[in-house]
Amino acid sequence: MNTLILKTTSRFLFTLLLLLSVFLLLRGHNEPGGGFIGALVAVGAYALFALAHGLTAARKLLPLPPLRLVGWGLLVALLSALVAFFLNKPLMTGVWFSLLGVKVGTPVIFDIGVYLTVFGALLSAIFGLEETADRTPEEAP
Amino acid sequence: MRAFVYNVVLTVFWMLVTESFTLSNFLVGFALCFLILLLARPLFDAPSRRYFTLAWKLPRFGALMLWEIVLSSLRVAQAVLSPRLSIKPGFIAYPLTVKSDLEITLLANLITLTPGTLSLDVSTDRKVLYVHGMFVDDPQAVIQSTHDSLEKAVLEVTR
Amino acid sequence: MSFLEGALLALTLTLPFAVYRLVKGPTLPDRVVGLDLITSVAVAMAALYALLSGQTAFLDVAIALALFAFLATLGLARYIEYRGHKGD
Amino acid sequence: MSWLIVLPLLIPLTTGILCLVLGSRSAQRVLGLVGALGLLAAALALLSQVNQRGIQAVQVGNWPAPFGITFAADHLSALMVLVSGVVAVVVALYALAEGDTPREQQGYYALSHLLLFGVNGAFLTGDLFNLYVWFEVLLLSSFVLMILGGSKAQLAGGVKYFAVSLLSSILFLVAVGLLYGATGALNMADLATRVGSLAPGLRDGLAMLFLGAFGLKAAVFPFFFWLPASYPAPPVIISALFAGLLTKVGVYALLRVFTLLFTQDTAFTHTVILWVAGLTLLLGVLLALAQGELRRLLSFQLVSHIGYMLMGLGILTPLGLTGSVFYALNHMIVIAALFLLAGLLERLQGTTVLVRMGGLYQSHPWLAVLFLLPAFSLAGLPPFSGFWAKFTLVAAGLQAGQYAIVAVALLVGLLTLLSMGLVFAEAFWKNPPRPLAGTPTPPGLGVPVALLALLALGLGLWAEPLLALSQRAAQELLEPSRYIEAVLGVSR
Amino acid sequence: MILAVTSAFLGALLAPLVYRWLGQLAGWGLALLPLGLTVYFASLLPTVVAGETVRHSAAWVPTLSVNFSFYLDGLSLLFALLITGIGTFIVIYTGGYLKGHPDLGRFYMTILLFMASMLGLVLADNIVTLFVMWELTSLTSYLLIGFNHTEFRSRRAATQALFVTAGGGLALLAGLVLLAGMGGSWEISELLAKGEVLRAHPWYLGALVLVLVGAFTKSAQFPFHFWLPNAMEAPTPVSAYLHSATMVKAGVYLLARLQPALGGTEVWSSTLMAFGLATLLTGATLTFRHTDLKRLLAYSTVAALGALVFAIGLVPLTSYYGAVGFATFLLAHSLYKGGLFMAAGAVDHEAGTRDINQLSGLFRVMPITGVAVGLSALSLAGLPPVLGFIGKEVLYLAALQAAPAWIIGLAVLGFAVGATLALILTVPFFRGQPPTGVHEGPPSLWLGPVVLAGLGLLVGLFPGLYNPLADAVASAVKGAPTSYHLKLWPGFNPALLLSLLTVAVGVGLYFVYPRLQAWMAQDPLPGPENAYVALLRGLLRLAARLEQTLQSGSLRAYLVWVFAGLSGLVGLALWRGGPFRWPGETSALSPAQLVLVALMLLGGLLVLRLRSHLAMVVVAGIVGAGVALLFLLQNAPDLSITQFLVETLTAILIALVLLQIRNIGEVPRGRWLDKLVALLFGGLVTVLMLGMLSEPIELHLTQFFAEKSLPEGFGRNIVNVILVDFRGLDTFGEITVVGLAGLGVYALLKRLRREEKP
Amino acid sequence: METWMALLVGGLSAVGVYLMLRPHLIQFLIGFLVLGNAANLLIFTSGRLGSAFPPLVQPDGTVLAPYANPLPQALILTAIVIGFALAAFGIVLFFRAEQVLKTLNAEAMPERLEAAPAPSPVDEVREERA
Amino acid sequence: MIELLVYALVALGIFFLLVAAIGVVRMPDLYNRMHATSKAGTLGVGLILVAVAVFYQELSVAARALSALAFIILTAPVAAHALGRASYLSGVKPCEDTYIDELAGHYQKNHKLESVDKTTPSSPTES
Ligand code: NA
Ligand code: NA
Repeated sequence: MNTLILKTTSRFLFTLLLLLSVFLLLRGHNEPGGGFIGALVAVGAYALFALAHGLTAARKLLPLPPLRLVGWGLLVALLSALVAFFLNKPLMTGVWFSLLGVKVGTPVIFDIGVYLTVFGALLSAIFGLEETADRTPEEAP
Repeated sequence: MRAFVYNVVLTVFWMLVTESFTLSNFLVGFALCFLILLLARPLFDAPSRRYFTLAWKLPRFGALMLWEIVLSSLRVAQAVLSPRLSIKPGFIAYPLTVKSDLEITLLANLITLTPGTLSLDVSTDRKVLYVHGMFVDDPQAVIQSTHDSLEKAVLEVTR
Repeated sequence: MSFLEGALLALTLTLPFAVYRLVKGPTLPDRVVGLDLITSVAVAMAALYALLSGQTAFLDVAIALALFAFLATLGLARYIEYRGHKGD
Repeated sequence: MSWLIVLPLLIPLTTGILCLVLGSRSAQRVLGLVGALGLLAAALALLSQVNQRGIQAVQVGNWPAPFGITFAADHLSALMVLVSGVVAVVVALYALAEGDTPREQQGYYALSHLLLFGVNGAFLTGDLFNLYVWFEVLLLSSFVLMILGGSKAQLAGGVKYFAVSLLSSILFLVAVGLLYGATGALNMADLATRVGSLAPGLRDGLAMLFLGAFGLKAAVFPFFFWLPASYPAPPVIISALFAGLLTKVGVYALLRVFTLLFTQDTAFTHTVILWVAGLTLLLGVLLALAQGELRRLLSFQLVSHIGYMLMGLGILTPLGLTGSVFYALNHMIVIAALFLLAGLLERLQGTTVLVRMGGLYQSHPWLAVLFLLPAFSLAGLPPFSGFWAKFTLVAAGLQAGQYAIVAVALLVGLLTLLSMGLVFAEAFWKNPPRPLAGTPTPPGLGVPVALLALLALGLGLWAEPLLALSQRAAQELLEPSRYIEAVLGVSR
Repeated sequence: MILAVTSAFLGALLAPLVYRWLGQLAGWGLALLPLGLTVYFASLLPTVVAGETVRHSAAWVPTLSVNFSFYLDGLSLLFALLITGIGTFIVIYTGGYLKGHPDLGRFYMTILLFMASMLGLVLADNIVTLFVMWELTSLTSYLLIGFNHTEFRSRRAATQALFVTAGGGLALLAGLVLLAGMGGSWEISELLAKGEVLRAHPWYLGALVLVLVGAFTKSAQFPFHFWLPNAMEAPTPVSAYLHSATMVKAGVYLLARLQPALGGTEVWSSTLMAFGLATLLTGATLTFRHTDLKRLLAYSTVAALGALVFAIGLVPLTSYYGAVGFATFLLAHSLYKGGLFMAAGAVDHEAGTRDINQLSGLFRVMPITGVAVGLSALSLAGLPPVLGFIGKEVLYLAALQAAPAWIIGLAVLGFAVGATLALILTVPFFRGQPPTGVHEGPPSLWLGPVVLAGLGLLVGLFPGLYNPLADAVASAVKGAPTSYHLKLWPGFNPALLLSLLTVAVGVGLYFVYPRLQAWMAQDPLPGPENAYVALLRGLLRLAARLEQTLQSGSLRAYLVWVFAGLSGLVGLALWRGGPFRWPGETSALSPAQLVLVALMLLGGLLVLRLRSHLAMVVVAGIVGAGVALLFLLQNAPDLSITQFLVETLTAILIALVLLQIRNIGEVPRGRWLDKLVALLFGGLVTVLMLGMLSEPIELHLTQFFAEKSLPEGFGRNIVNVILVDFRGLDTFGEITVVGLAGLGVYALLKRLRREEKP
Repeated sequence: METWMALLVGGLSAVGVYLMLRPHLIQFLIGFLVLGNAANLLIFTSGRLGSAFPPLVQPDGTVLAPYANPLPQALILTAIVIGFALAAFGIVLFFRAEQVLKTLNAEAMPERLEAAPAPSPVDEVREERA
Repeated sequence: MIELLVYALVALGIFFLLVAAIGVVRMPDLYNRMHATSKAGTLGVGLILVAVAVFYQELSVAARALSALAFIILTAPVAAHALGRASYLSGVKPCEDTYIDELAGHYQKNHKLESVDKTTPSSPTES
């Protein structure tokens, strides 16, 4: 939709939504939220931006093609699950350590994997459909 | 903008010192740091100082907005709840004086939230804002009052 | 029933109006307006429930909803813009 | 030690992820084969472990059962995993030989390994909800594999496959929810100790719900119609993968659930299973007789023979379950071989419509042998693997006094033979009605088919090892306490 | 013995290599395999004749108590000698008959595989081993009948033979498994000792019927005889070997083998005699329909097989005539029929036709073959001094001892046709002018017929040569030591009279043969083959009908099947479960929640009335939003957020897709059947849910999670800790699903983009 | 009053099934979504209702009771996500099917692109026909 | 005292939401209905959010409640604009009472919007 109002607002909302998304991701272990919810909000951010500014502009705001993110997300999740191997514990056993005073555990890293995977997969769906929609000749009824 | 960056950096420092990374602590820290920066205002150059005036103007703008929303809601309530619908709806073209994207958007959104008017679209050459009004017995009066209150307020914060 | 419980019930009573518009139409945009109203009520309900339960966690529902809901409106608006509303 | 049980998941998962992350197609090819071989090796190691030390269990996340998710490998699971490894290797070889670039670009390798990830997860999990998740993993990968290429037939078949699969997912979900609500448990061993106390109506109703949910995946009557509507559509390698693995997951789940959880009122539940088995057998083979296109025909044969696996379950004796397990293992190999072979024929002749084919006995005698081995095995003729499967089932049925199902089983064997005989006569013996337009066929394509065909023969000539293992699987299934003990770690 | 069978199989598999290596001489080379085996089995003659048996066993599939075990007594030895001995000549014969055929290597392999299987069959002691071999003979026979595979008739005959014999084989399998269960053993030698147990067992009749079906189909007994003449589409070596001398005798062998265990009852003897006689007469009658040499011989084979079955039926009723008659006639028939077939093939090969009406004066150009045919025909006619005469004599003696006169009369009629056929076969050799350009074939073509005919003559002249083995065979069939002095000239007795009568009738029939032939050929009788054809046609028609109704291509129909089937099963289970338990105490929904519940139901119902697709999506949002709000009010914030987000994104996706679809089509109306099915299913879900709620739930999992979430999972949001830690594997699967969906969408859309790029 | 939930779930299931039985794929999809919602409500109810607090551990380590059963919530989250993935894939699949097959009516999508005559062991005429 | 304020805010909020709901039903056409949701609806939600902020008197809670409010104020007009514009473009007719339509005919085929010549109102006081 090519409207000035939407374009201007979406620029602002995009960052806001991304911020909210990261907020929901990182807080998820203690408060409502988590990787999946965070990813959905991030997808919403990109969907909004693509809607207002077009697909090409939205693609520029993403360092990787979305589908590649799926692979990386799964890889992060897998690695977090494998850490336990080195401690001689079963698959996916939570391993916690302190990082700069913040308690970080493999379950949290796993949640980041969830975030990346869901984000990549859904965004690839939205972008894919936007791309085909872009080519549909627009016509007034 | 530089002042804002300073403010944020100081706030992060505050959070590290207090060892609390909550939103509330951020806000407290932000407010504190702002006050400190306010004291140090003369150290900043002219464009940066706009940060401090904006810090004053923005709340005023917000308050105006809230007030307008209340007014408009009451107006709607009156219209909705009166036994006979006493509305005079219509689409009117509102000539814009504001120019930038941000200004136009702010104005349009403000118009939607204020009594009896709802922004529909901006013309492609950005000269006219088409508005749907609930009570447009006198389109020119609507235009004039909008121009006087809302557009002025917008210009105040953006320029 | 406490005041807030009553308030919650009162809030749900706005929903039938929205549902009426949603089902009645007559155009697709009208239905979207109904849906918009439901979203607003949902945000209000989340906030109210945050009061009622004493758990601010429900405020997060309100935040997420407030930011996200209008995406649906935008998506549907785009459909309406290009595909019309005839018969909807 | 505990990692061996999850290795059959981790290997395909890692392979799949690396294929996604790595862009290079040649790297993916190598990975595809290496992953499959690794899976096979892991499966062998797991089986030998289970065979030596009994049922193995691991508590994922190190949370004690029944709170976390338990993975358990008994003989049944380990055998199923092993055969999935065999099918994986064979299909990987076929894919390598075929080298279909567009398909590879759309992520074939990642998808097929993620499919295996789901399949092996389903075989090994000891948690009912977790099983649901694995079903979804393998379903979605199968959806995508089904439509890779996006031909008309694929989309039309894909829509039906997708629609019916959605249904089975929801049914499964509902069944798990109800079972949890009635017992408070999700771990299958935990459930096994609780299901008995449920009200009979609810218990059997739930049993039927599971029969429906898994029966849809296993493609049994009256839930099988989606399979012949969709399996002939995708490229043959994908049909083979599906035919070998997917329905067997449903069969596995039925075997698991109807030996571990629902064994209280076998006069009802297992009689229903026998009816389902009989009708599946008969209708499947009859519909196969009506087919003039090879892959659709094979799809109906696939359906029909699922009935054999249910037959042993319905009989519920050691011999019957031995037969079921052996049949499932044998069938994975045989039907995958036949589907791959159908692909070879399609390449050679440009069609799989039987009346248009012909002349292969003359031109490709070895191909004829490769067809006859699995075809006769499918019909249950000696000395092929299918014979032992059917023989065991027939013996079990007669011993249990289930004469009707035995009669059906024998009749279906005969009709299968007729059907395969007609295929042989049409595709191999007769002269083609008009010159055939085949496409160049890479030389390596016959190798995987030959491997499977020889396996079908080898398992027929030397059935003992696999039969003995199947028998141990059956014994374990009939003694749920062993499984429960291994999972919960306490004897009850 | 195990080695013998295994080496036969291995030798067969090597045949194509040998063929490639030896070329035209391969027939002679390969004949060494059966020859060697013949010698080996002949070396066992003294042992067996002395009344001993040989048994070798190796474990095969111990799990199922299946052994690779073999057992040799008189009966199996006779068969083994026939199989390997005749096999030797057949292989040699093949080398001449199919000289230069492109598929000869394959043929050698298949026919030797057949020989090995047949050998295994007659030697097997384990029931399963026997069955495996049994089916292997069917399979190899299938490939051999279909050797001329480009002809439709060959393919049809092969399929038919396979269908009938393998079908019977399946019945046999069931019967054998029953037998093993009845006798408690998988070894035939052990079962034979338990005859009384078996006959008294309630399963006796069932097992008997199943075994008989197996044996009758294989041995082409009425009403399954039709496949055998059709099988003459095979090359002549096959006809001679499989369809006269060996395979078709497998059924006879089995009956004889099991006679001591199953025989001795009324039903055994009467059934065998009835079917044997019927087959004898059928074969005899249908002989008149043909002028083709091989067809004539095939029907005569059918008749002879009937006679053999008839004989086995007589065994328990007679002192020793039945068993000895069986032993003698069996050998005689194998010798003369094998020879005749090979000779017929030689004639066909040299003269180019098998129609007796077109053959004449052959003796002058093919004297050696002529002699062989003459001698064999004598045996066929049952005339001295050949073995056929002795065999028939003893059979008549047996019949005279145990059968009523009318049966004997019918039997004479049946045997008389043998005499007729003997005339039909020999006359073309001696009457009329020899055809030009026809001459005697190579030795490979006449060696077999000559040796076999010569053997018939030799044993006929000196029956004492065969007597010890015949006694051993008879003992095995009888199940008790039996001996009888075989004589060429038994003196004047009723049997001789019957023989004379037989020949007289036969000669008489020869003179009406042309007229009978013309009459029967123009108006073929409806027979069991018509039933077979009708059965198959019906089967295929049924299949087509089933496909139309069941596999109709309608997704809707498939789904209705699913829901209806499921509802039926669940409903049945609930109904059987007896009185329904209602949930007891439950918690209250607040009024606000009740309003939500009502609105969701209302919204769901209203969706059904809409006539626009996107409107339906939007209105269905009531349900989605209602669920989210219920989650909210039920203290599930994570769920509520997720539900809202997912509903929103779903609506966006649907809108995005519908935006791009031009002709979306009407909203179709529902049908009453759909309503019924939906209501039924919904009702059952409600009932199941009420049943679930009436069960006490144990919250041990929940308590564990609540306790461990913070101290061990380091998270305060229990739901999230479950998701990423307690049940993290679920989530792993779940994100894989999401990732796969992304891949799928990519694959679907990528293709679209590429396609539409100009 | 979980009974109400049983009625609601049953009612929504019926609606969902009815929609899934319509031949149009968009209706099928809506039916699936409704049925999925019903299934989620069912699981939710299976953990029993009547809570007053969300399943969140307070900073002091206690959980305010009666708290909502977190296990069904986690299961539903997984189910929602999976259902969403299925729906998303389905939407695009149907879209693609419409582009290629030119219809969204499942009944109009052919199961076989061509009918192939079955071979017959008894019909000798067929040979000549072919 | 605080409690009373909270209750008052909640009651007012629900009142405005009810107004919006009734408006959505009662108003004669889409454009007028949008007035109801975009104004009364926003205010209703906002009041309840403020009530939450007041009730807890914690900065973090207030921050979250007010940010939710900010989001709504930010998005509601945009949504109304998008929906109203799309509806007008797709031909949703305003009700018959509509007094004036200066937008009519200004949308072009490609959804571009022409402007009309109108004099800018004079600014009353130049600051
Ligand atoms: Na398992
Ligand atoms: Na999740």
